[in-house]
Amino acid sequence: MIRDCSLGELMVTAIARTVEDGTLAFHGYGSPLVQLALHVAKRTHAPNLVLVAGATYGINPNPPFLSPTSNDWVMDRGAAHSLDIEELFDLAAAGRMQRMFLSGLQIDKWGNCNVTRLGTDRLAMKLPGGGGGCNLSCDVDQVTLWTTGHRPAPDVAGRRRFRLVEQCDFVTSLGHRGVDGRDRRSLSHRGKGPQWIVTDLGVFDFDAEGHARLRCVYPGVSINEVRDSTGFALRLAENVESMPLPDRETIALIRRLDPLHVHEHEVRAEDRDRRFAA
Amino acid sequence: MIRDCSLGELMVTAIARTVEDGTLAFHGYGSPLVQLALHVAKRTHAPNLVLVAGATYGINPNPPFLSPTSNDWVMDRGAAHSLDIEELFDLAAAGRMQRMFLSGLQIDKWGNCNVTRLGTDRLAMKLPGGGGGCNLSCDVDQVTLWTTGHRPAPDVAGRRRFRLVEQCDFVTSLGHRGVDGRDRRSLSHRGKGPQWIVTDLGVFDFDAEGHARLRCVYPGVSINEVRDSTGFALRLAENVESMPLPDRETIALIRRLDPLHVHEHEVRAEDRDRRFAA
Amino acid sequence: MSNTQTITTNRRPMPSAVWTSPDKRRGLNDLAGKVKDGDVVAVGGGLSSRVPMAILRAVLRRKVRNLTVAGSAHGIDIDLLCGAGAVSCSSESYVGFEQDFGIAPNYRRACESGEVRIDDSCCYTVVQQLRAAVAGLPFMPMRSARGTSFPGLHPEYKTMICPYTGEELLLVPALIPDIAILHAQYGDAQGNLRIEGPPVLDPLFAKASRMVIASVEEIVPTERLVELGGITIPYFYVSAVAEVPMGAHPTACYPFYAYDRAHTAAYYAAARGGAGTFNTDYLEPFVLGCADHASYLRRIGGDETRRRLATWSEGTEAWMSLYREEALT
Amino acid sequence: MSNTQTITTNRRPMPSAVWTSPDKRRGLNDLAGKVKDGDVVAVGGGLSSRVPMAILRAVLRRKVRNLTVAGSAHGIDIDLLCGAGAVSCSSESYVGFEQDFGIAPNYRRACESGEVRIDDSCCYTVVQQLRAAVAGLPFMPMRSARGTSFPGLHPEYKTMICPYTGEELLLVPALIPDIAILHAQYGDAQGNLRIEGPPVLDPLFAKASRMVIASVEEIVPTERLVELGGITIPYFYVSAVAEVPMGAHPTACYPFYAYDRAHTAAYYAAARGGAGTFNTDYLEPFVLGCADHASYLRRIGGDETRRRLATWSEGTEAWMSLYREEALT
Repeated sequence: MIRDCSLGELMVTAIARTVEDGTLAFHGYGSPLVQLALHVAKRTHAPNLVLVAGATYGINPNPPFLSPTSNDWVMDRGAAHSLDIEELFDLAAAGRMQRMFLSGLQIDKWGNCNVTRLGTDRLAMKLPGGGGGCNLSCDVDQVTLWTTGHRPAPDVAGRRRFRLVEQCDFVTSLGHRGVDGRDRRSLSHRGKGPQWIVTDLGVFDFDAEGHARLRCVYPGVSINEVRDSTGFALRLAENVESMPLPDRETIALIRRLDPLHVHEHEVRAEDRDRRFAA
Repeated sequence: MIRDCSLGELMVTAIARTVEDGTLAFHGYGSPLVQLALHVAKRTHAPNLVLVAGATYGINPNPPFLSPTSNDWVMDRGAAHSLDIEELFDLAAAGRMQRMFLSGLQIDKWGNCNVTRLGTDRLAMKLPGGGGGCNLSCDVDQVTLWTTGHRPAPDVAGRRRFRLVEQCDFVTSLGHRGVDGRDRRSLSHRGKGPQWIVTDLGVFDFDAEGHARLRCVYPGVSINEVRDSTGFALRLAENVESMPLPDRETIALIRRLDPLHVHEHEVRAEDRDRRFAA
Repeated sequence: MSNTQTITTNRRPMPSAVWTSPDKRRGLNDLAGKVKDGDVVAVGGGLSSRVPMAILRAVLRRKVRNLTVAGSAHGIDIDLLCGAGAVSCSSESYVGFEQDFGIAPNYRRACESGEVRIDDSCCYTVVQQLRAAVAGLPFMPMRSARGTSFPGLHPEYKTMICPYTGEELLLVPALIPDIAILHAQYGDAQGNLRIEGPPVLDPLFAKASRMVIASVEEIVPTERLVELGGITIPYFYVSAVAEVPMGAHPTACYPFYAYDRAHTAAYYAAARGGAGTFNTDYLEPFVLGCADHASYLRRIGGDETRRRLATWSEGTEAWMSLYREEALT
Repeated sequence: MSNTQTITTNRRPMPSAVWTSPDKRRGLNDLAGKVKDGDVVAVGGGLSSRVPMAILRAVLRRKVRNLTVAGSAHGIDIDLLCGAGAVSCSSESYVGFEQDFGIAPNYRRACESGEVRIDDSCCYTVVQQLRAAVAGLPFMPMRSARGTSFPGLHPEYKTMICPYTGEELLLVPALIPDIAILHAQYGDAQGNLRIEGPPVLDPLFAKASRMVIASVEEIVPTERLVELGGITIPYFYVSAVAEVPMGAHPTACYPFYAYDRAHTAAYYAAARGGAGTFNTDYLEPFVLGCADHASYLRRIGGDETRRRLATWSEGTEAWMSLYREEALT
């Protein structure tokens, strides 16, 4: 009997809700929360979703379990067809990919993400790089951002390094205003830019200026806690709601889809015990 | 016992001799003489030829017989692999296709060909069009031109319309000087332009200026007959030789490859009885 | 955040982004109804193989007009459309019957009378233009064609000096057909298509066009497509599919049937006889006068013709005998 | 015209136009010998699958230096090359171990020390640059990347105003790797390659590079490649091929073996321990200290490891058990 859900399960549900039926959506690699979210969406409210798997580019696969890495034959089992990498990116460039999901070690108030490097003048830390995120952030119609590191943990020096920052050190993927402050509309990109940020504390949307704006919080999370965890001046939606929790069927579905708990790798150790009543 | 060969067989052999081993060559469609020439080359002096079939884009096929049209499964039997149309043309554009074969209802002294339209100001006759010949004439390293209509037959009005002309009415494929007289080198195309013209009377090469020059004649053909059949002022190589005839094995091979005599469709009715001692 | 399952937002409409309906099976006439007067049409297959002739005949029965046809190597398809007066512009690279029969008579007449605007193209130019469409770009650069007469025919081509090499390059604009008309051997209800043999431009047409309609010899379960060797064009590009056996006749659709050379010879004789002869000897009896595809199949000899054209698979001798000169008489 | 069989003429040399030798089988060291100091290298496969690890180990044993690596999504391959000091510039889109282990330790160290120049790219940018090479063009246009920090990192990118739409477009130059290093499941003596599962960038790498070398799990007759479902990369792109079973280990090469997560965990622990630990715990025992691939296979547990990694095909439970946390200890 399912009585509660974990933070990961709550985030999977929140991400899944950003996926619309009858569209084509793509999850990248190294992102089991998003992989699960697409499978949840496809099996609940979006049966006609064209689900393209990251790394394998399988179309509508039915993986028997989630594997710990993305380019594994586990992940395209049941797909009748797979795209080539160039076809996948062409679809986005031609305006046929409706949603993609991006994250960053820094996410700024305009929804820019940085997964390339920390430090501006001097390199403080080399990050893995963005894969195709740069291109897709410009081309894909709608983008959902997500991070499990909104609440900054103190680093070894006791310093809290914000995940949601005023300005990214490097813009790997484009939000609503680019590296020189240019509005993305003036760049004539196809995509409309980030629409949501799903974090470990709540969900943001973006206001007319393209600035992130808190839209809802998870049960037990206060707006002050969000403000205290955010590196830019917090903007609030008119009505900051409480995030509706997933139903038991959805929670059961997630557990069935990820028997190895691969998605827990994405959740910080101290958050793995957070529970929300279902 | 093979005692002689036909004009078609002689031309197939002449075209085959322009094909070098260890290269990639492509025959288009509607050109059984060239199809046969490539198969002859591959089975005699050029075993390492990469033979790409026109229309099917099969690699090194072994057709059981020549079919009357080019995009027929007959033509790619035995090919372990076929290219996509875009890959075929990319190979040429990247400088990896060493030889292609082109023809025209007009071929001018610079090796330009016209298969698009007769008439300059006014349309006198719409021809089928050049397929990919325009692109390939620019990109492919070496081009062999051929025609079975060098000796002009009088038309219904009794007028002789030259096949080898001073200037094409429309340049479908590029020779050594283009439509405005520009040298092809100044256009920075990859290909070096036409190298040979194989006709029903003999074989031309091109001089340093890029002008066609008679290099050899078939047995029984005089230089005067060639001059009389040519619409531009005939230039001659230092030594106009007589075309060496195919050996009996080659003739037998051609007959084996084309049991339906499809290549005879390319030869004018009045030339089908021409015979050369083997 | 609302309680509804899906977060909605102010989306601009994306009519043809992807086609996700789980059942796209339609009748041949429904498919033909998607082709509108004035459309830029990409006809699949090539020369004498896998050409969507049944759809084209259904389109002609609907008296569609002023089509622009764009593609690479064509024959009876474009000649028939021209002969029925449906075409006002041809941007094909080739329209003819190869050395087998020669120049396309209806196409030639329509061009020479001025009814059809001559807008000839070349295969790689078309490939590059379709690639621009597929990648959402306004144009593609290209090396070839400069120096020939094609740029003079196409004021929409532009040139640029390459900022890397200083060379002149040709720019050709994106070609986005209004509709791609395809015929495949196999498809499923969702619209996945499997093409056997040369796909020619069909995959590029499918990706570049605003809409794709396809007839197939057989609609099979998706799993069967996988068993047969895989999907060539995935369903989300395809808006409607119809099961039309012999849908490519008289062109070939292996492994089902070979090229009907005898029928094509009869077509050619009618077309070469002039507009009147073509109308009475071919267009009426085989196209306009056939109520539907079933009538056409009866007219061409029904199961007997079907069996005859399937004999290619019995061996080289049987295959050759379909193409012997004697078979034409 | 001369009497010789072939008409010869003044041809300019085209060293790598096509590779037509009928037998390209070579040893692993011969393949590795094709990689030269300073080469721009395209490494095939992606993340934890079908990465040509055996060739890379053989390259490292030859002490090759100053490589530029260019491509899309990488992990242990680039991290190992960096850890062995073979890389001076990285133009990859991603180098990491996903959520499974995280940041690539050797790559990070080499970048942060300045040993490796950070020249990061993005997947579609790389695709467009390779496409330019494949089509013999100096550049390709692209919409995306403007507004991000990438153009600032790449002075070789240029912009242009589209003559059709007035929009600004980004131009990215052709990427022509000196050598593509691939691992496929199957190949034949002539160099035809068959890749099963996601081909990733391998076909584009093969067409864009000056030279292609490939290891395969099995060299089979050409007909067998056709039976298995067809050729992915035709022989004329490939200069040399070696049969190297387990040649992608510790990445996966299905259907032969799954990803060796336990070996990768040990690798990761050694790499995270710093340059010294990595050298003693991994580089010496598994790469530089192995005389050849056979020694490496013995070092990783020989047939037992091979059998273990092949158990994925026995069913979901067996497959899952390879990836359980318990399997790491």
